[in-house]
Amino acid sequence: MRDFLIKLASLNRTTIYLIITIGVLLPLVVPLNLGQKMSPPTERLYTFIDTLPKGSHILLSADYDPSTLPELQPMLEAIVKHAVLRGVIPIVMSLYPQGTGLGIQACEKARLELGARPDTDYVILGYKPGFSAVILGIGEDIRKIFPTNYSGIPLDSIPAMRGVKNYNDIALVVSFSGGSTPFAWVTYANTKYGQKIASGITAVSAADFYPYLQTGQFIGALMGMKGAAEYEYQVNKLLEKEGFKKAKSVFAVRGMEANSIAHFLIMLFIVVGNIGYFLTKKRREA
Amino acid sequence: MLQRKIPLAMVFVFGVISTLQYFVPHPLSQQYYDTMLKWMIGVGSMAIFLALVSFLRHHYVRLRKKEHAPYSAVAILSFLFMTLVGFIGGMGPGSVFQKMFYYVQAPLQATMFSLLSYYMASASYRAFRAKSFEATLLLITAFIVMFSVTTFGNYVPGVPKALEWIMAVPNMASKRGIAIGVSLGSIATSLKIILGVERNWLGG
Amino acid sequence: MHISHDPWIWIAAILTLAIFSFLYKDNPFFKMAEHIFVGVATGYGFVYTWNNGIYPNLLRPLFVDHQILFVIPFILGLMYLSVVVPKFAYFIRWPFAFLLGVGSGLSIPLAFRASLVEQIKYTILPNPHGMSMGLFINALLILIGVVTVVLYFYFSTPHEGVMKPVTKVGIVFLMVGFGASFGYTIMARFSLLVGRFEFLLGNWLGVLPWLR
Amino acid sequence: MVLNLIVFMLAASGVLKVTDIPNDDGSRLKVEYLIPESFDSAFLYRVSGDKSVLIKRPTNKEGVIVDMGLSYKKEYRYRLVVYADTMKKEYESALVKPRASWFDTSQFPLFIVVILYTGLLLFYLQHARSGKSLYLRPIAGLQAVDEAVGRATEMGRPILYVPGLSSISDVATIAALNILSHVTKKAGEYETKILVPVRDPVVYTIAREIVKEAYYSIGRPDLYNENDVFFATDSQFGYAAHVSGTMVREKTATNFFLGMFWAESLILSETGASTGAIQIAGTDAVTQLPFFIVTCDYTLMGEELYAASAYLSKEPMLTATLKGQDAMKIIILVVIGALSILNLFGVHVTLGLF
Repeated sequence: MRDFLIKLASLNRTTIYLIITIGVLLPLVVPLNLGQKMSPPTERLYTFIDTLPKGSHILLSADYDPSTLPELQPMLEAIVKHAVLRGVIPIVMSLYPQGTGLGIQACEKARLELGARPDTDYVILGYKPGFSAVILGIGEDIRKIFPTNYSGIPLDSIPAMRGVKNYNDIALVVSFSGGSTPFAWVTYANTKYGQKIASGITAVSAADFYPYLQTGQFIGALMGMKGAAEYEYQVNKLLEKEGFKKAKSVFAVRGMEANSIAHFLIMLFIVVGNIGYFLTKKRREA
Repeated sequence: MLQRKIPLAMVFVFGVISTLQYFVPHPLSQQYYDTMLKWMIGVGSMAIFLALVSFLRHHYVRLRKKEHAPYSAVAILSFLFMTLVGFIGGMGPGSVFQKMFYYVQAPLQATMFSLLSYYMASASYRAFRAKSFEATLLLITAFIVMFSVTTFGNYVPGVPKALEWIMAVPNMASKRGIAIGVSLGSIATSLKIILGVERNWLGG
Repeated sequence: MHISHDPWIWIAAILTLAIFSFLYKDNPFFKMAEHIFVGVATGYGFVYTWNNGIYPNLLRPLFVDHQILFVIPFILGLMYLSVVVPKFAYFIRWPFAFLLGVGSGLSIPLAFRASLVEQIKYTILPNPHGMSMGLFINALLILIGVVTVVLYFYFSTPHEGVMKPVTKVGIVFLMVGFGASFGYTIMARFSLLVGRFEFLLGNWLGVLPWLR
Repeated sequence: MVLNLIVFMLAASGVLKVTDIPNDDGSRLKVEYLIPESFDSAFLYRVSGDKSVLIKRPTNKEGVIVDMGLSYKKEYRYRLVVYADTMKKEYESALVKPRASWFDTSQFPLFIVVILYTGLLLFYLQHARSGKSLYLRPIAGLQAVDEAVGRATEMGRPILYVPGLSSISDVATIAALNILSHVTKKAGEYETKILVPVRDPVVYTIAREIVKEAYYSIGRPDLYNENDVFFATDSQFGYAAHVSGTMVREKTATNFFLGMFWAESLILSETGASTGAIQIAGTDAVTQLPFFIVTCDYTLMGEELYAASAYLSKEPMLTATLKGQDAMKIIILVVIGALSILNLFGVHVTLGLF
């Protein structure tokens, strides 16, 4: 037993790499159906959107480009679907030029899979340059910044935009970003206009966001693939209940299952490595 | 004179003006800033020629060594090909240059990046040993955080809260402490350069 | 299974596998992929630098817009090439001097404002009035952490006497911070690996029906 | 029926008040309006020369707006046109010229801090000139530098020196180049080969000069080989791939990773660990430090990297600036402590900074 453990603690690299490869590949091919319990920041955001009255508006800002797509796109898609199912109107915009296309892509899915009607059930505004100017400008009048939607239809003739003038008429802003853009939203829209802000961020930048969650500057947040998977899973449950089984997406869920397995393998390696270390140390001392 | 005095004077003059620029809101100051940014990019970009000479020489010399020859030949050819299609066909959408970027450079980049997953695993296995007090602390924190970020972490009461606390309090404090020292050190280095105390770049 | 018919996808897939092969050991496939990578990336960098660095910031202002002042950076840039003539090789220090001078100058106030002042601002204890006990204790802990970590990097005194326990606390904060960063980063990195596998299995071999 | 009674009123009426916004580049004016009577609609125009632009349609009786995008070289007048059922009234402000400031007084406290810090460094530099030696506590990673060079010599294998992946505008890169000078001299004394792959073109040109000069200064210009300091490629991961390959093939005995690093840090250091090299790392990138600490033999954390050049050269001028940094640290800690205590008693002091 002892010798076995010591041996286990001296695996070569190739074996480790092989185990990791299998651990990540397996969940992608064979569904594990682990389920995804929401972590508190995800749950706060989900519940907030879930309990909004029908006909409310939320502003979703796709502040990213394709390089962070694997983590952020599933978040945007899941929130758009959730809003549409709940009768909440998502207004999709972007502070990054490439974000427009990603926003359109997410709404297209809601249109094809849930039958959402453009400009009635959702609105796509597109991209406007200038971070702070755009965020501050929406606080005055959204029509000043976006006179039309991305395809050139004036906001005044878009039914879904009726009665939406500024942040007073927007229940929540969610900024999706691989960097610090959500902070800009907090600085300009929250501090100045008291707008409620949530964020969807990559795991790399998430580490810097925790203090702001503690102080409540973000009402909720989706962090990395984990946050995406939790939200996606929850929306999948809702889709099933509402009879849209085909609209379910498992992109983030599968990725997170692979991720969880990998974490467990690494934790196992650490434990095994340390057991071996202490056994050999004892043997040397004895 | 031309060798040392003028470069040192240049560093001093440009350094002082650029520092003061921050405090002057006048449009002329902004204009100085914009111009300097362009000049810096321009001057910096010109270094590419020396770098390319180095790159080509590095691989050219290897053409004479049997074990390196075919690979270095490929490096030189890939470089020439990419440069050629870039200057002739342009960088626009649908160009060969862009295709080469998306289907050759980008996947190589992404795969190299993803090797990190493996290296994280082997580093944890190999080096995370509770050898000392410090090493044990690092190990235990990493272990807790790893567990908390998995799907399973959410099912254990208290774990999500613990994660938030670790990230927001001790983690933040250590980063801030380092950042204060780092910014003092980096400002001091900048000042030393401007004042001419640090002159290794002049060859000691 | 719907294996891809796109030759570009095949190229990308083969190169992906060649890089992965380095995990086993260094081999001709990796070496080839590595050299293609280096060559293509350097070519990309050159074309990019020319189109976004040299042309718009030196050549166009000087030769197209006739902004005569741009003669200065142009000459400074040419001075790099002075190394070709050993006698004048020292002229290469001029562009260094320019870049270091402007770069250092611009960075000083920014470093003060963005790094130093901001970090200090959020370390100072807030007024506890109307604050929950938990949040206040956290703020206090952050203060203690920052102070001890800064003192850990104090070079003028050895870590003895009073400094010994203080720096020890500093190390505790440092190590917990490093452990947290390490543990937290794993998720981000494996998300990338998952992305590569999805490319191989989905886009190339076409065996993942859920990948749309 | 509309009478269209037009009434002109001038600035003296106090309806329109235009003031310059201080501490800016002269592109903004503050316009305050207070409309004395109730109205149906109102229009606020900016007039410069014979050009008039509508800037706002006020809905409330009073308000303040900041008019932006102006030029400090021009003069502006504001005109408010008010319609109230049968009346049209026009108010006009005096001519105002926005002022471009030469000093931002709101940044004055920061300016003082810059001066203070510069003064401290100069004070210690002066002190160093008087020839007194200054104490610095030992740093483990730095004491290991010479030993690591020696090891490569014993094994008869080359040294790898990575001066970070960033540009010269990163202070970490400058620090790394300073240490490179020292390491090259040591390696030169033992006639051990040192490989310096570089990612940034400018850094490449400087690194090349530094290595050349270092050999020259120990009287061994013959040891300089043009191909030992080389530009690898400017792609982050292309660089990582090439340097990983180099480590494995050249079997480098000692690896230095000093400077600014991003995600590639672990690729380099873990590959190096797999070849059994002794590794010394140092970076101010907080996010990469954990990976170096776990995989390298010695790691210079944060500002220890900058301090290295003072430590290794033992040059009193450089040591002196370290003393200046330490003094500034104490000042900062005192400020943090004092303001925290004041806050506890409900006295909020910002010093114009925080």
